[in-house]
Amino acid sequence: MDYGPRRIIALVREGFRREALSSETIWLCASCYSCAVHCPQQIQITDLMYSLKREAIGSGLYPRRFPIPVLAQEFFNVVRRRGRAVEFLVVLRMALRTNPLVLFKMWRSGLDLFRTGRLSLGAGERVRRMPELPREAS
Amino acid sequence: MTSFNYFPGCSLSGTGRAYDESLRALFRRLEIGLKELEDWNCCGATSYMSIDERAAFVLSGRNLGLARQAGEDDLMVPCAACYLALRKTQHYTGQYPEIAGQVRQSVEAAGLPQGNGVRVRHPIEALYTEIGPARIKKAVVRKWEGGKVACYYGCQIVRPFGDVDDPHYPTRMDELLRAAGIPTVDFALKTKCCGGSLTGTTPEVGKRLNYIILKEALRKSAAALATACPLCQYNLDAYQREMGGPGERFDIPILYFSQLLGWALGAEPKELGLKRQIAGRKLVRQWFQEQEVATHA
Amino acid sequence: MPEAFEPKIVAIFCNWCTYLAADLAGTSRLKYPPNIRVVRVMCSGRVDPQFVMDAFANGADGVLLGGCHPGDCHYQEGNYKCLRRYELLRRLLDQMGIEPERFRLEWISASEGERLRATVDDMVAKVRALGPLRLPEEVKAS
Amino acid sequence: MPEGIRIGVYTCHCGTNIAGIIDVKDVAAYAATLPNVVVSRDYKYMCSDPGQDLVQQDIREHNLNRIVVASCSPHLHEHTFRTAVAAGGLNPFWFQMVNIREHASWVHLDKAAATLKARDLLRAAVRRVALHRELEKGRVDIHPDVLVVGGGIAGIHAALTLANAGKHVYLVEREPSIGGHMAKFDKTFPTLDCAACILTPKMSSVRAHKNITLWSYSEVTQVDGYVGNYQVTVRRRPRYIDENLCSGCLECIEACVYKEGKFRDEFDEGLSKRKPIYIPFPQAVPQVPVVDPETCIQFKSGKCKQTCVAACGERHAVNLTMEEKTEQIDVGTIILSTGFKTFDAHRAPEYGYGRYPNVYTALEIERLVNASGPTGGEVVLRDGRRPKSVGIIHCVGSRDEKTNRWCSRVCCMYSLKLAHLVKEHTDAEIFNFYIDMRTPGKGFEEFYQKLREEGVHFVRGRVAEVTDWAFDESEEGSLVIRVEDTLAGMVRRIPVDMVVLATGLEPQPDAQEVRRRFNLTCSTEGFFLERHPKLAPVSTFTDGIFLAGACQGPKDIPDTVAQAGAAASEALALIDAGYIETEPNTAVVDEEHCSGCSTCVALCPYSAIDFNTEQRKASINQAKCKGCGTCVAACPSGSIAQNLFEDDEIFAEIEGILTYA
Repeated sequence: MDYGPRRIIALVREGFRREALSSETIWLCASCYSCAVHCPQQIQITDLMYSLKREAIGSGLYPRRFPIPVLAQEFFNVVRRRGRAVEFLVVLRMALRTNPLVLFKMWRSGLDLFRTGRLSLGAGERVRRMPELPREAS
Repeated sequence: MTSFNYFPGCSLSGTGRAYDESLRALFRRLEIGLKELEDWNCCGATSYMSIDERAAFVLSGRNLGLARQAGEDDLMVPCAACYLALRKTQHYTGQYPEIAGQVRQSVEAAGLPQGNGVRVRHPIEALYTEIGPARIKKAVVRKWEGGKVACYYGCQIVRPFGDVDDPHYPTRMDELLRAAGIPTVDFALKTKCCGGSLTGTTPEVGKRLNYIILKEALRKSAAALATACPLCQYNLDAYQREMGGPGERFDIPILYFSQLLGWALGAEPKELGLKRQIAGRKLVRQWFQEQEVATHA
Repeated sequence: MPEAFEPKIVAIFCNWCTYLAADLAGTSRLKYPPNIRVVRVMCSGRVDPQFVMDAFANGADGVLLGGCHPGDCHYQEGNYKCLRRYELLRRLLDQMGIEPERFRLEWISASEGERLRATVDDMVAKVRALGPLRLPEEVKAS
Repeated sequence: MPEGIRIGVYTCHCGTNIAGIIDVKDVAAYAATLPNVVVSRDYKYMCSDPGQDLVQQDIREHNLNRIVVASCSPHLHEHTFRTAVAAGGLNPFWFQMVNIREHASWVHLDKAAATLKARDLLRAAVRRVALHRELEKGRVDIHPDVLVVGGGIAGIHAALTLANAGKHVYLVEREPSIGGHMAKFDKTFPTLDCAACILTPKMSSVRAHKNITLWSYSEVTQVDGYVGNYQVTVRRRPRYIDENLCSGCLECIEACVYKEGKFRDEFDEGLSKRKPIYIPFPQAVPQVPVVDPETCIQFKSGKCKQTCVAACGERHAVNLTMEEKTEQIDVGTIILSTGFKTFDAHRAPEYGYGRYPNVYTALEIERLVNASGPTGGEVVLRDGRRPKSVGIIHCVGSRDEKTNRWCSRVCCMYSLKLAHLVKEHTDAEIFNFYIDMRTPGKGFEEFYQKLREEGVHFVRGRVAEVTDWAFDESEEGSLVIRVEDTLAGMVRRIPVDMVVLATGLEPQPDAQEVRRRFNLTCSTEGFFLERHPKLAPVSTFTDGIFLAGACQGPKDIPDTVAQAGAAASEALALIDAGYIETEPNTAVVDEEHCSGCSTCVALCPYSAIDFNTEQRKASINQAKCKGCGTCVAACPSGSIAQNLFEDDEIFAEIEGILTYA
């Protein structure tokens, strides 16, 4: 974590946009909402992080080879095409875009999942009435 | 309460398949139906929300509309991320007219009713309030002889939009398991984050979080963890062998609370997806072997 | 462009609760639209239905009555008397074609500056949306 | 319109408070054009001496007979200007005040609209004031006796001040002994005075004072009447020991069939056990035990050997059949000093209070460090160990949107005090975790400096959680405090043996009921509201009722005592004057027009309306009428008028507002 949430908020308040948006911190927020239920000022820190993430992607300031924003984009793309997420496809595409070598590292857990019947390749994982879903990024 | 609408979510047909199987088995034993929503879509959770907030709310809005159309006031949502996304959508549409307008518009365009009044429920909360520990206790037909369990609630089911339990120190899963004769330990990390998708993307961050959770559970002499979220289960289970430091090797079963409850209430082990465990397989086989189901007079 | 309609609202507040709430809104520097004019009475029980009629007849677009919460009246139960008269008067005004949004009774205690602000905001917005009050000729003040 | 009305209008700038938003020159020029207005001026500060002189001079020079001042709220300066008008030789009620500050310049941003509003309000006042009649204030005699409710340090000090001035005081305390929270403390900040050494002599003085009637274990249940003449009902719960017969030997406690304490000791915050018959603490006043019927065998089963009764012997002070008593008293003034309650630490679950035995509240530690406390002043954990490290968490239940928003004012300082005392008793390593250190008081900052020199750690950061989660062996068996150290810029884990939660101050749980009983107002957070935060800090909106201590808001002992003294002086000022002038805004019946329907009689909450059945006419007792005006609005024949709020005056005001000039 390069800044810590308190510093991120300080950067935003002070108007250091580039520093805030290009930080890794915002992508390391896993949305556990622990901060949101602790904050004595009831600041919705998770939502703040979300909006910074969107802003970072919109302005292209996100760290390029950092896998988390790439995962988010690929997740979004798969859902846009199929209406549902297929874990296998999302991870595969993320790996191809960041560092394909990680696929080799992942063989072991892939095999585990396959053996235990937990690896869905996505056949049939698709919403039928796709026009009812949002199509383009808004 | 004889049946619920049921929203499994994407993970429950992949890595979280055992959660889906064991929940269905458990509710069959309780004679409560689960009616899967027809043509449900992604809830618009974390990763999606990071790209497009409006579309995320619209996705959830459609699911809520589907639930309303399917009848029943309640929608059972076992996946923590889906539970939070649906609840958050309702919360924000209630609070912000702008979001409400966007959701209303697209749900209308899909020819669906508005799902604001649908009560989104997590199975732990529903089991606790609709059935209750006392009735669970009466319904137990198998005696648990496995080890103590650390109840790991994870983050999203207890956080700001839900009503599963106290956000800092929930106890309902513990109470349900104890009612089923399964001892639990006082576990301070029960709501700490497992890292979510970070465990896959930035393992140096995610694995550390999971390592801490496992280590503390062992320190409290738990023999297994019980989870209520497909991602928590996956992270703790699938990455477990990579987690230990030098000379440190974990092999702890990471179960769904529904597998434990289902077994105690008499579901067949094969109905509960127990063969899908990656870590602690030996213990799982030992604990969950066929045991004669006691019949009550 | 025609000038936007700015309603005039006469507020009659009791001395001990709602008038003080308006004072508190002031000391807290809360902001609300300048459309209301406050008339002070000691107790909302003092509000004679004729005051309300007089205000409407003389061109008020709305009348807001403010008193202490039930059970909190400085004079024990004047606010209940006010409530009774309010209910009667509301029906009468309704028959005269005066919309219910134009005549309100609110319980606002001395500590509720924020509630006062919200009430004024809401009432001004609603009356503004209704437009100027058009009274039948026979009830207008001569 | 009466003849010969000559009005002077004065628009106040209030520095820039009004003039910053409202164009006061415009308003003053506009007022000059209104009918009957002879003089219209604007001035920087109307409430100042030169401002008031201006009015008086104009009255003389321009022969004015009505005055309008447009400035702040009448709650602030109506009295000031009425006095000025009277000094100018006019009837003080030939005056009307216009509130263009609280109700206009402070709440609006649009300058033109605010100025227009000020014009409207002035026009209304000019119309109204022309109708004002000459009025006289009423007079009410003040009964010299005083009621003080609540026997903490505030009530004790107020009662003694009044009693020393020769007034009779009834001091009513809910608990079995007076002393309040202060009696639980060992030392007081920042001087580290022994709390008992400064409090107990005052408690004894209360007991011994011939002018004080002390009713402990009692509560005020009803208050009737008005300033100068309050009738108060006090419920005296049975303590089952006759105060007049008891010698305070405490042998009944010794003799109880319970050989050891078995029930939660409230005074020790549950850190020790007491018997069903007990005295809250050794220095209690009155020095009389009390029997708790919830736990006493005799009350539960009726089958006790009653060894307490036997032990008392011939004195017969123990009387288990004692019944509740009700007392009726007349007093002229009342001082409320009902105190506060501390925040319930269970409401901050992240700090583990109630879950981890070694998490304590500050009040519990006060008892532990107290030489007469449950451990005789030994600071030990529940398992008897002496803590080697202690973390004190500030702002628990303060400055938190989830619980209480306000700063409780005393916690920083008492945390420093406890840090010092615990260190002194145990030589433990002490950590304070704070959001901001707030030490505004005489000697407070110096005390903070002293603590830093003593080697106490101060970590700036609000603690995230207290957990028993051990990261490695060094944390095993400890409570771990997780906090972001915002000065050093890192997240820390600090293992400690003992955690102290500096819980904040809250209104008493029954503050709302008490408020209703005494006809008071509460501020947003629930403490009793003073009449004015600066100019009338111990008065309330009900004449003759004053506030002292933390029931008005969190405060420390010096401020509490100062306020208690102030409340006592306010009461004394009324008593020594002998009477109070009352507002003339009473209702009067025009008997000629009274139709004798008697509708009004039942409406009056004060039974101030007499009905003459022979003549079939109503009349209003001016001493009893409090001037609400409810009967006026209800009179079908329109024959009741309220002084200062006559129908014509209010119509003039409404029409004035709405008439476009």
